[in-house]
Amino acid sequence: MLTLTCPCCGMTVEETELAPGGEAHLKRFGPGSSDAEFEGYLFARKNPRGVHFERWRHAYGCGKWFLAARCTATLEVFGTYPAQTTEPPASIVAAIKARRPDWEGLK
Amino acid sequence: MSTRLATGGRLIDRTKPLGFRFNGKRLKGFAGDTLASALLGADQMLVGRSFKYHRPRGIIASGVEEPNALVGLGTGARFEPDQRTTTTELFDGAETSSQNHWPSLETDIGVLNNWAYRFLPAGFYYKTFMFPRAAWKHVFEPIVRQSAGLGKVPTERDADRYEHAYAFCDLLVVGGGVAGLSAALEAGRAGKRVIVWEQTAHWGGRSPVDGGQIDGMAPEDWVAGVLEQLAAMPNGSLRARCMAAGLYDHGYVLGYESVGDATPGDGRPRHRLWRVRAGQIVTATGAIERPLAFAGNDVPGVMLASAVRDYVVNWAVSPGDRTVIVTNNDDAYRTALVLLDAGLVVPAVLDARETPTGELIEAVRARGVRVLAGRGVAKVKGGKRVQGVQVCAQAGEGAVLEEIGCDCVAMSGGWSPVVHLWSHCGGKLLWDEANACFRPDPSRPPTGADGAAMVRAVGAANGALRLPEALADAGGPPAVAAAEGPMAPVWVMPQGAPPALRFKAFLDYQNDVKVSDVQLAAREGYESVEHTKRYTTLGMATDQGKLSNINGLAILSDALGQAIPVTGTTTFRPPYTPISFGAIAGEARGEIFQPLRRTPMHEWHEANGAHWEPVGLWRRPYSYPRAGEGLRDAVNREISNTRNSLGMLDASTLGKIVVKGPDAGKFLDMLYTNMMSTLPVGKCRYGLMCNENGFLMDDGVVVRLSEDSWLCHTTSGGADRIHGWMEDWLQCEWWDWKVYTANLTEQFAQVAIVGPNARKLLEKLGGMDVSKEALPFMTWAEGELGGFRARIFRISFSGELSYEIAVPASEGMAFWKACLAAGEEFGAMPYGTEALHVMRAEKGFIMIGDESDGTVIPQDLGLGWAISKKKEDYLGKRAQQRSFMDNPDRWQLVGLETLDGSVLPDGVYAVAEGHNPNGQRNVQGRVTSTYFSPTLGKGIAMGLVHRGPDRMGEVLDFPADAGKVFRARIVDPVFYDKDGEKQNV
Amino acid sequence: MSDAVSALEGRTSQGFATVQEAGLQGMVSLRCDLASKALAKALKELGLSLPAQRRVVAASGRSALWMSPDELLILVPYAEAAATVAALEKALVKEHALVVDVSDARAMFRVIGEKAEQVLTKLCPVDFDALAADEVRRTRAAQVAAALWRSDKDTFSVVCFRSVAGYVMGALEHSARPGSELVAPA
Amino acid sequence: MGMRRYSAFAVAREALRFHQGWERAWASPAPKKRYDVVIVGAGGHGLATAYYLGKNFGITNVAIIEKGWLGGGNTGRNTTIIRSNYLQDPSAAIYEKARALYEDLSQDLNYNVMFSPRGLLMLGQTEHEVRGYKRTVYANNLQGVETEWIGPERVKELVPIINIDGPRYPVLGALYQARGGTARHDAVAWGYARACSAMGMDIIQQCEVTGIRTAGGQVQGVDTTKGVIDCGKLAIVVAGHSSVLAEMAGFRLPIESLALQALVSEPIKPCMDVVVMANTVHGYMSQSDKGEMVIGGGTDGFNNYTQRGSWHHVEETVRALIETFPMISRLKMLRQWGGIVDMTGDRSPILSATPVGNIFVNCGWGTGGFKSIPGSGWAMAELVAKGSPGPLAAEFGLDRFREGRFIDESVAAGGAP
Repeated sequence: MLTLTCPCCGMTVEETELAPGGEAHLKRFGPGSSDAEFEGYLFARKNPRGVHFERWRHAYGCGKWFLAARCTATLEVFGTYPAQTTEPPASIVAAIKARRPDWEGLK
Repeated sequence: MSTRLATGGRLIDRTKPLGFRFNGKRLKGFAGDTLASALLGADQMLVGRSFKYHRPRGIIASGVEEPNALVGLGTGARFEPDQRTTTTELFDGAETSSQNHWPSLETDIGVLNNWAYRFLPAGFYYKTFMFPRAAWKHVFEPIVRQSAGLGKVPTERDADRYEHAYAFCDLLVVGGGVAGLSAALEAGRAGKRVIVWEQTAHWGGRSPVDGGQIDGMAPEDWVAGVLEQLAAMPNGSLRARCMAAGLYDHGYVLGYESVGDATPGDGRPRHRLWRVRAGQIVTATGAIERPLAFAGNDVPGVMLASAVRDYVVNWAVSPGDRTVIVTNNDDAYRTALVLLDAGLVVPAVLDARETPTGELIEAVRARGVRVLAGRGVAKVKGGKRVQGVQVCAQAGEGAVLEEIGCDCVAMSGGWSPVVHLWSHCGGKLLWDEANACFRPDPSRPPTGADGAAMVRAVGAANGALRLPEALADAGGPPAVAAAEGPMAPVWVMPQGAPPALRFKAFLDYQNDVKVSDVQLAAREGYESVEHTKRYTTLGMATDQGKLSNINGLAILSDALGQAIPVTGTTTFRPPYTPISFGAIAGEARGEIFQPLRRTPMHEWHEANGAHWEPVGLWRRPYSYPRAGEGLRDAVNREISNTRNSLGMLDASTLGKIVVKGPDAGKFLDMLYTNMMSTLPVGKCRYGLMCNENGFLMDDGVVVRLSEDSWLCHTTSGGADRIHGWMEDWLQCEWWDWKVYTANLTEQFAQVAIVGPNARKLLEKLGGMDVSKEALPFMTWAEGELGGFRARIFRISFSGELSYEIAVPASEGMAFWKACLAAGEEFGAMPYGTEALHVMRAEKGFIMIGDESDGTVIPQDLGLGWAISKKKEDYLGKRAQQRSFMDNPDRWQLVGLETLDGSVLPDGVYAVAEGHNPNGQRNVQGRVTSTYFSPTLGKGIAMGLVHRGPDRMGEVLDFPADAGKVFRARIVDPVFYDKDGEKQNV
Repeated sequence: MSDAVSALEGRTSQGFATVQEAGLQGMVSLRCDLASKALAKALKELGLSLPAQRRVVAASGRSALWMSPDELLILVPYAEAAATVAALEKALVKEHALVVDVSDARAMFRVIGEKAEQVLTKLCPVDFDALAADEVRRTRAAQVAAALWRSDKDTFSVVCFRSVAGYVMGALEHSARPGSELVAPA
Repeated sequence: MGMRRYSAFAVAREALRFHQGWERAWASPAPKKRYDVVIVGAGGHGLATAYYLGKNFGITNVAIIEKGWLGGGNTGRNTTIIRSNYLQDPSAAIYEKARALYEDLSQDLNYNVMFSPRGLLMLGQTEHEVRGYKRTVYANNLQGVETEWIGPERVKELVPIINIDGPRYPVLGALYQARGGTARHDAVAWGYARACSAMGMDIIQQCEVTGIRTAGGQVQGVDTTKGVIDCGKLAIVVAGHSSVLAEMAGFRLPIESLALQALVSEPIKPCMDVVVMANTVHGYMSQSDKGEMVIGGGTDGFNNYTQRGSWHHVEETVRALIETFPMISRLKMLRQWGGIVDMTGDRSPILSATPVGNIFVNCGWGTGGFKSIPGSGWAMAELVAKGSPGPLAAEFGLDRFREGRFIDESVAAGGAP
């Protein structure tokens, strides 16, 4: 039963107030993209055992989507950040590195 | 026999006698008793039968670890099976009954005596019952099931209520013994918000029974003082009768509070389930004494040494006149002293150690008790009650040295810290050689959201088993207790017990797992501790192995020739002890089992005989059958009335989402397959939404409200989902687009006025021009209609002249009634969802969830006209270009008409020639919607058929039930008013 | 207008705290750039000011509640709602903004009494010790979304969607049943 | 190595000597340098794959390597439901193959897996659900899967403890598969393991794969905690850990690993002889031979490798089941646990070749893994042995995601196990 801090309203809330939204930082491919690109966008999932970036919506609160960096093996949360970005901000990357020195970065 | 002593009993109130029944027999106890102490006090040692062999079993423990003494408690709507007597507080009038026997507890024909159960060792059922094949299901399994099981089956709806509660704290202390209270006091003084839970009704844990001194005081006095201090702290909270059931990620702990168990029917909740979020958790959960494995260690009267002590001191109950103590450690000698103090007889202490010495041992010797060193039990004599023990050399193979008569055996195999909560969420254990137990490994704790340790174990739960160590470990005051010498890691008696003895030495009492079973598992290669557990069922009974796990592990390790920590432990799973399903469900039952969404007109529907249909969490009237009228007839009447004069539908559940902003048009063009940006203000347009996989996900009419705002109608079940979908794209993909959305579904009550007389009704209400010229099909207007603030949408889902009118929800009921009144002279009559569905099918309109099922794309449904060819992109467009979708060879929407006018069954398939490589009959289509059309007087259907639109007029075979084959012709899906003459008037 | 009724028409229940459906309440949802000067001015006209994150500003029968980084909820008497929408729309006409009347989409409850907090503690995963006096918390009440805040020392206001008003009333009544107080044993 | 037959006679003979003469059920060998086929994962699916490689194709130079203990993953954590009442043809084919193999599995393996075709009901509680299940019945009849639609009275007859006229979701009928049921989950793994071992295959437990060796786009072997093991072919059959293994081999799968939870009550005397699934309220329940009510519900929505799910799902499931079976309210939850299920993009499994030559994957069974074990092993053995799928696996290739050729069961199953 996770707790996450919504960066949009500042509340630390429990999982039942949130809605999970799958892998973060996917790049959308639309018409004009190759079959492989489109398949990758819709289906190829990192699903790592370890550091993972994911989407959450503060569904029972401010209604905003945000992103979280979390370890899927321990459920440790490295940080949360607004959804309006295509890659994790430097502060989040630093927080992960501090806890997981072997982490090779978002691939 | 077991009896109530004339004096003593720190927990009972002799001025308050309580009556209860056991198997119909009237018995007496006192306030403060547990069911177990009251039963023992009334000389009821035999309380149940074991699971597999139906052996007679007695009370063995005094707490949550009790494996045997489970009873059925209560009657009727308050009956509960498998109730643990050692943790149930006695109350006046309690009805209890023993379990798992027939015909009676004393005489159970299911019992298997010593020779027969030889044929049923661990896992015997994996090796037998295989022939003939059908015999397992029809012969063997029913026998196994009937003889297994345990408690009786409750038959009634639970009469009690339950509730949940949340709490937040800096520190949750689990366990109100002296270690827990010490930790709580320290944190409380430091200003932390502290919650302390104690699973029993009493504070102080074992210390008041086991003695010693804390901070110069008797333990009981010290405990009372600390409780007072904690109670006075505004940042402290104490809760007794509350057990920590499970520890979960991010500091989430479940507490199971017994509120009204002992006061049935007083209106309070029976149980309360606490969900605590704690910054830190201290587990001060104490330790549990282990039995020893010797032949006959399950005969009623063989008990844990600490339990014998508890019964004497806490409840003034003597479990037996003559008690032989069997031990591998010093602590059990405390039991001898307690018994002697109570004037009872201790014929001997059998100590497995060769040279036991120490303060407690000397004290016992000084009282004239024989202490037999290096001795063990060869065998317990007796059937339904201990009659004596045969003494042997612990080092030998069981040759009997002497026999000692006794009616109680108090055994102690040492103590195991309660590490369950520590382990629930990933905390690891280490092996403590000195105490022969697993204890929490502080270097591998369970970790929380921040990755740091979230649990600390203190006191006996941390392996600090003796009072002074326990308090020191918990940061408490100095304490003194009798010094103890080292224990010996003895598990089985005697050490060289031959098969015949190991066959009667029980490890898991409830599941009848014996030493020989574990050894058999090891021999057969079930070497992992999890394999052994599952193969033998060791530790899988309702006590979850609290007494048996470590002993079994030790025996497995010995059989495998490896050290215990190499073997490791099984996983500890929540809950710590079983918790009621009622508590888990909490308040969610009956009326508030789930939210029920009501429209503003709900009460009217209910009062007017609506037959309800659940639609998501809403309930919508399916139809309004009149007295004596069948559902089918009611639907037909509603359809005919609507088609011929005037129908009214509560359409309030339709989703209504406003989308506004400079980029709203662009956004809706991405969301819908059609072009919405070009929709003129004042107009309506039917739109389709697909997901990124190209599949149709929702549909509805979009309304252009103003230059920069649109109103999107969604399906009834879809409003929240579609609103979330919109916000997802706006916040996470196109965050620089200037668009705001608002879900206004519940702001408006919406009524559809449908049928040839619809306009007359609106004209009668008055206030707005609803003429064909002023308000043509697919337009809308805003104004005051009959005095109500209204938006009128001239749209139709039935093919009739139709208006959908939205008014503020608070005025919905008044508006509905006003319409009914105004429409009376025109034949106005409400209709439900089924009539709605039939009428839309007559018109060939698709229904999300019927024609679409998550695998259908708009192109399949002949909705190509609603897909803009001009747009470069919309959600789902790229997916629809994939080879399997961009393909004319798909199943596509058609109408279906049976040759004989009958109604095709729901969901039936059209067969094609031959079979596929897996031997399945080939199919070429299926029915998606099928109804009797009262308008046309025959069955009509829609379906998806392979290349259907190219095959008009072909007849397909639909095999249905009992060999009947329906034959239906492929036709145009629009069955009624193809040219739309009725809706465009 | 006189025909307007709230979801439960003011139903009241007396437990160890009083649970009361509060009747018709004007509510206006406002989405815009909260830093906009036009908004500040419009709020001032209503006698209000911009609430800080998760805060409530109340004055003379009106309140402004911070709902999300781009959303406020303005509470006014029910009869004033339409006029408030019009006024705000006018004030924000040059802004990218969405102003909608949601008075009829919601139900409002008051939970009153010394032990009111205990009622909500049974239904909402909220740390009430950490809830500021003027803080609005959007959360979950049992199985539905809700917003709650302290309207005075012993009174909580709770807002939920109108369609589930009966459910919320049922859950509040259940939680307020006499005898089920969350008092710690002495 | 041969295998001494199990029988009632053998048990009786052993009883006379206190069961001192039983042999190991399976050997515990050290790994050899090379195998024709290495299967990663000694769960039900991996062991069944090995068994049918030997039995159907005569391939016995096989190692099954397992990082923990055999049968210790989802095989030992599920709610043991067996059914084949699937809607789509490819699903119905493979699940029915599995179910049919279960019928004779005890005799085939000489190990009683206690397959109990006690009947399985999926309750229809909304009009929409009723339509979906009727459709399934018609599809099943053409697929050779015996199911029927039964009315509420018959439901009550089969399940006396059910509340069929609940005010909220009355039972409108049920999709009934009379020969669906349950089996003893551990026994399935143990029976296959014993049979594989008897064929000379090596089951290597406590051996974790740490890398996959490839050359020229072809698999060469695996690095393990017990050294390098070379192989001709590699089958990855590791359910929730599929993505981790795929990453080692350099490709990605359409898989998310999610926690799924189950729980049991304390044992009571027999009161429910069938399996009941109530998908509208997201709960399902059966009674084990020990008497425990075995209960499962929905999955968490976020990626998780901890085998611990979120508590609120248990609450949701239990309250739904109390509504359906009011008498369980006063039973107690004895034990709850979680497993990691592998959910694909269309919620149907993958049996497929991969971008790396001679690596094959069998995964994505999600919540449906246990019931499919024999059929999955049968089809996977054919895929591995021949290098291309037979008819049972043909539709379950990875290529379907690129083509948009989904096998979507959600319409009928609603995420049911």
